[in-house]
Amino acid sequence: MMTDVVAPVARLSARGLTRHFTTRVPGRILAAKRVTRAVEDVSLDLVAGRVTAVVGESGSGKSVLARMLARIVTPTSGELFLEGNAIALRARRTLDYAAQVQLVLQDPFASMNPVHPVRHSLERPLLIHGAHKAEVDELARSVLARVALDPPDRFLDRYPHELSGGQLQRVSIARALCVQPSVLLADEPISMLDVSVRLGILNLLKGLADHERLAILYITHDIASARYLADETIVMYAGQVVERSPGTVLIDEPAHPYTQLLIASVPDPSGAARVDRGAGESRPFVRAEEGCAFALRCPHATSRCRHECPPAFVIGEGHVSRCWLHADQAPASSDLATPGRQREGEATKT
Amino acid sequence: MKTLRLPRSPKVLLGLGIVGFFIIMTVVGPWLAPDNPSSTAFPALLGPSAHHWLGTTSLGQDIFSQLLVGARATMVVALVAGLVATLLSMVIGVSAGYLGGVSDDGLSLLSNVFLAIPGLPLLIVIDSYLPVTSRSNEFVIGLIISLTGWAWGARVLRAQTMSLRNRDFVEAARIIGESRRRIMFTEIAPNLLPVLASSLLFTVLYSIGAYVTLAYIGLTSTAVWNWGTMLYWAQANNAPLSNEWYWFVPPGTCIALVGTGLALLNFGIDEFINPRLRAGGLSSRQRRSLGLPRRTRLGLTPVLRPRAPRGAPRRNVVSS
Amino acid sequence: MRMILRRIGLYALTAWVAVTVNFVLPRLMPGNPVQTLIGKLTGQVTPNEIRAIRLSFGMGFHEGLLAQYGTYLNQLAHGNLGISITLGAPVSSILRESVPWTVGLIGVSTVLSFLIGTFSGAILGWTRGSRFDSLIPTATFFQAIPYFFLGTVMLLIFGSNLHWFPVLGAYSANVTPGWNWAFVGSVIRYGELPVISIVLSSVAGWMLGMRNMMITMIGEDFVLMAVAKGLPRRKVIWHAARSAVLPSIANLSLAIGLVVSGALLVELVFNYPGVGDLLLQAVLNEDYPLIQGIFLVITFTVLAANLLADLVYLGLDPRTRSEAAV
Amino acid sequence: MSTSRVDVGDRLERHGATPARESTPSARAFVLEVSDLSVHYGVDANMVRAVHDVTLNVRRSTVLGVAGESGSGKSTLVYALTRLLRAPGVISGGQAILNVSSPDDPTQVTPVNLTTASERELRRVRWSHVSIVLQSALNALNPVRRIGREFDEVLRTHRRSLSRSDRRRRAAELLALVGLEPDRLDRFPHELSGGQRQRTMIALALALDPELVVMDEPTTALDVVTQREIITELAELRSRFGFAMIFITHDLSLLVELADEIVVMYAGSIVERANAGELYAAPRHPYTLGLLESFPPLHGERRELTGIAGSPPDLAAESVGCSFAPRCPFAMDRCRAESPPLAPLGDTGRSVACWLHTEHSVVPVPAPLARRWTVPSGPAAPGVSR
Repeated sequence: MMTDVVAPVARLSARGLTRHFTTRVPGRILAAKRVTRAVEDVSLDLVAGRVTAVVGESGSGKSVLARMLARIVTPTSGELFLEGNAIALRARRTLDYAAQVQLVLQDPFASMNPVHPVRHSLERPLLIHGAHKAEVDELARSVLARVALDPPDRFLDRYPHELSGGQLQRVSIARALCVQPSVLLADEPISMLDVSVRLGILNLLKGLADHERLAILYITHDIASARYLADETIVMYAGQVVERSPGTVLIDEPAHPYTQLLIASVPDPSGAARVDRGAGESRPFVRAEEGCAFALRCPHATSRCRHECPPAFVIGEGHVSRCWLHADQAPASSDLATPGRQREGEATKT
Repeated sequence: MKTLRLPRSPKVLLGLGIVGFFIIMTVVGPWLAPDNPSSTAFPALLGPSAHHWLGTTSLGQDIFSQLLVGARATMVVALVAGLVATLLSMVIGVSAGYLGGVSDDGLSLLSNVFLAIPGLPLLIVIDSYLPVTSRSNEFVIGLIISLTGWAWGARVLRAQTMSLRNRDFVEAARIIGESRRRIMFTEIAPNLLPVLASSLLFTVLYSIGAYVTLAYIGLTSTAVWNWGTMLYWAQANNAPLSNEWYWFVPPGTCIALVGTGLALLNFGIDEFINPRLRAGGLSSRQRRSLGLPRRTRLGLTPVLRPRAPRGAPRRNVVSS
Repeated sequence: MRMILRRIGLYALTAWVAVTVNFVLPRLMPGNPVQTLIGKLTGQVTPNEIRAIRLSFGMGFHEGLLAQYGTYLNQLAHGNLGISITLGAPVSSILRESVPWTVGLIGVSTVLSFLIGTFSGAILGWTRGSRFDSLIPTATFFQAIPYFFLGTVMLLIFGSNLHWFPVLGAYSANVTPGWNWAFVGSVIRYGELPVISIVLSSVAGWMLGMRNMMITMIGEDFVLMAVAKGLPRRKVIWHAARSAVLPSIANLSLAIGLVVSGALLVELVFNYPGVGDLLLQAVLNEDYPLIQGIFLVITFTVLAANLLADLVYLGLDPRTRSEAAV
Repeated sequence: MSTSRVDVGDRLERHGATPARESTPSARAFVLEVSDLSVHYGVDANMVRAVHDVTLNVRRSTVLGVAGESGSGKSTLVYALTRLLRAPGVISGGQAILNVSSPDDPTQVTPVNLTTASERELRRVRWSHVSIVLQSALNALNPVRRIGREFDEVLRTHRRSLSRSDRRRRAAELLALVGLEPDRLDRFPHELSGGQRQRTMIALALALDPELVVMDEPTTALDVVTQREIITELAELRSRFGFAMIFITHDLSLLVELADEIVVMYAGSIVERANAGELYAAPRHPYTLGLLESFPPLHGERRELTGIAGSPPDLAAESVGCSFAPRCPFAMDRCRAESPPLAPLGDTGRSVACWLHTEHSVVPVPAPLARRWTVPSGPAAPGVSR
């Protein structure tokens, strides 16, 4: 359905996506409200054939971001463009959008209905998206083959509890592929799986990007797996993008103190050098009302960090970091500092 | 769909047997009755005998016939009330749980109010205003009982639906573009089946109690034979104080047996819903043959065939 | 705090619903039974009494429905529940005599039943698989027996045949009511059998519920940790039971309604001078003012008991204190 | 720190046990000796063999890492040997011996056979000598109790002589060890963050100065940064107090950093046992190799990795031969017919259960499984006892 474009065109673009949740302050009689800024001003482009990795710890807002992109969660503000066309975010998600953008959830055991066999999970999306009854069996088999569940007969009539985690996650990916999407969002697809089958899933995703030209968003807390896959890497902290770079530049040369801390924390038997880590009792993800979100844990924090939120500074080709340490660099217009690509994308839109 | 497979425990089998027996009695009871339950053709207050298995009343009616005929009205009312109440609780509970927001607030409030009002007194008030013709109609009585008995089920179903609504497989169905209605009926509803079944058992149990009670205090037509009216007449004629046990013990025992059967079935459903309640694998016969203790105590994992330790002269205490 | 306010709001609403049901019901029924009743009564009682009855139903003379409702609420607010047709006395003063008996009987039975049931349920849950398990079918059977039937059987066996307990009434005819030992002793003696009947009927519910929760709790990690800490067995059981009892208490408020319903009939069986016996008389005589008065009093009492149970729960579960639950 | 510990040996003796007064060298060296331990779930046709014939020893003051995936039996193993495994778990063979040392004279060691001990005896060694930290501290702490009560209860049960204020002071001390403020004692578990709860559990585990602490995936539920902080703290605490640890995790790379010795489990059996550094530098079992290759590296060239093909085995099914054979790239006919025993690998001090490494194997060992290593200067000697 897509004609091949020479320049990498963003299939799904987000501009300034923001999501705030209001929660009641517990224990108060009068409903005092507290605003949680789950995602704040995130922009990204998902490009055909490329894997964009979003790395963050729990509470960083990465899952909410994926749900906004899948339009399961409505953004508080921001814009979405599918194939360059602006999406009306207040309106209901159309079936057409579901056919373009699919989301794979984290827990393969929970994301399959225990009362239905695998067949149901695959035939429903096919039927919803206009396949004929006569062909669904054939299509379901072929999509199972695409995720390397061979032979399909062994899996089609199994119930979820009869399959292993890795197999279920493949079924889950197959379910998403049934609708022939152009964008695949994967929310921590390997974190619930056994170590030995994780690479299988990662390689499957990589194959979908390389051979089937899907635009893939890979969300993870495991920065090493991001390094394995990513064509672009984004690090989030407390709802904000703190660092982003093409490829895995930011993993090899982390600039933001949070990215440095994250990398230093990963168990690494090869024993590379360690960076300083924040001292004292680790603090929960409470965002400071003003200033840099990471200031409370940052070993380099100055009074400026505590009072002024840093903008994104360009520190290399497409590499930006939201930290005052880089104040000598030029600030980026938005944290989406991929000028080349964006210009080409806009050119095709007009 | 393997949504509800009851564990084959003795409890469940016994429950099935009891409930099955009374269902058969409901269907064929009136035909099997040897005499017309209202006929006063026999001598009064005969004790149990070959002719009158359960004796006769003070008016000379055959008690055994009353028992057989009375089963039908009792069970019909219980079933009508149980089904209607379960339907009500499903509609209200599931909608509240799935829709959330304002509709949830409203519907939960409604069921909480009905939960807080004591059921029987309300039932008595409503019933006492009913015209006598309606009091003899099993369906009217059943409907009124269901009005006071749906709230508990609605509350349980709401909680269950809410927890299902947030499950990943429901979100996954939403992501592929499944419609709301289909998510309700094909994704969520099958998972609610065990809870629904349990709720049905409870409302039937409640309804039997409520109906029999109404009849016992004379608020249903005394001309309709059910187990409650039998108790009413027995009480009215001071049977308990006159040692005429054969008059009031049989209907009371039948009520208790039906209730026990339903409750036993519910054990099976409970074990299905909450796996921790299932017995842990070993039957008591297996345990005995393996020399294991009758039950496993927490923090004392049983040890099978303790092998003599090799080498060092260590203690060889027989384990518990 | 939020939770308590919400519960109070709920109960206030429930009370209002009950009051309104009382008002609406007679008007909904075909042929307005109250009108019929008053028609029947004309000539039997004084016009003044008829006026009082009409007022308590909100039936002034030529008023619209809303004005009738206003009159009804106003009467209620002044504690005027009308005049009993059969007894010829104000309903409120009749109730003042019988309510204490009921509250005493049901209160004592409920507390006893809850304590015994919860305790034995905890033991049953802990010793699952042991000989005690054979108690479960028996308990299930007792749970299924209607309260009044069990009461009748108890009366027959232990009262009229074995003469272990005095039967019928709340105290011996030989004592004078008042705060004297003879009277109190007699009340206790006469209360024994009714209390035992109610406890026997209701204890199985608590027991089985607690057993299930206990088994569920034993499956939790923190109970296993209590064992791993080398705590004595009684402390381990306490760890599990302390958490397992919470749902029982949460359900207490719901169960009170059921227990009250059942216990009213036990009063009837034992001729106990509480509202149960009164209710039966009222029903048989179609004494609507009395029926309604009893219904309202029972409802208000149950609601008060519910609130008490909620407060206990709040005190026992720290999580509800910080989260805005229910 | 442990002023009031009564001599456990004396107490055990009074209750009919006959402690070995003359401590053997192995008892002095190892805090825990497990031999041929097997565990089943259920005993009938549907029985699941969760652990079979596991033999391992934990040297005093060292960390034994147990690595494995779900279903490998790693958790079952430690729950069984502490007799905490729930029904329908049954220990079907073998034994576990805890060598309890006297606080007055560390050379005096009393072996306690955990697999034959009575409830009373178990209660005496639990927490005083072996304590446990579980994966989810939220579930492991009683939700309706303040943190302080958990400490108080343990101290009151096992340290009778401490007064109420002593116990409170000790609890605050313990929290300080893991970097928590004493005001946390008055909090409920749900009021703490995940990292704080896990720190609380660790402090609680150290309350009685035990000789062995079992950690069942203590950091799996935590973020990497918090995991790093806790691992660092654990290492410091261990060097300060000298307790031994069994650390269970699916994260082999974490173990390589933390553990002295590692056993790798697959389908209920130990497939390889070696010093941590050696295991990482030169794995000998194909599964260990596959597992190490399953972690994408943080440094160096990006290259395609394959992980391990196939799915973990179904333990309920009866299997013939090596349980890893269906997924093994080097599987031979013999592997499918015969299960390899865990055997010493020459005189290297490590063991492996693989036919490729038997002396009489005609097949040459594949190159990835024949890497050489230089013996690192780790704290623990290669751990073979007999």
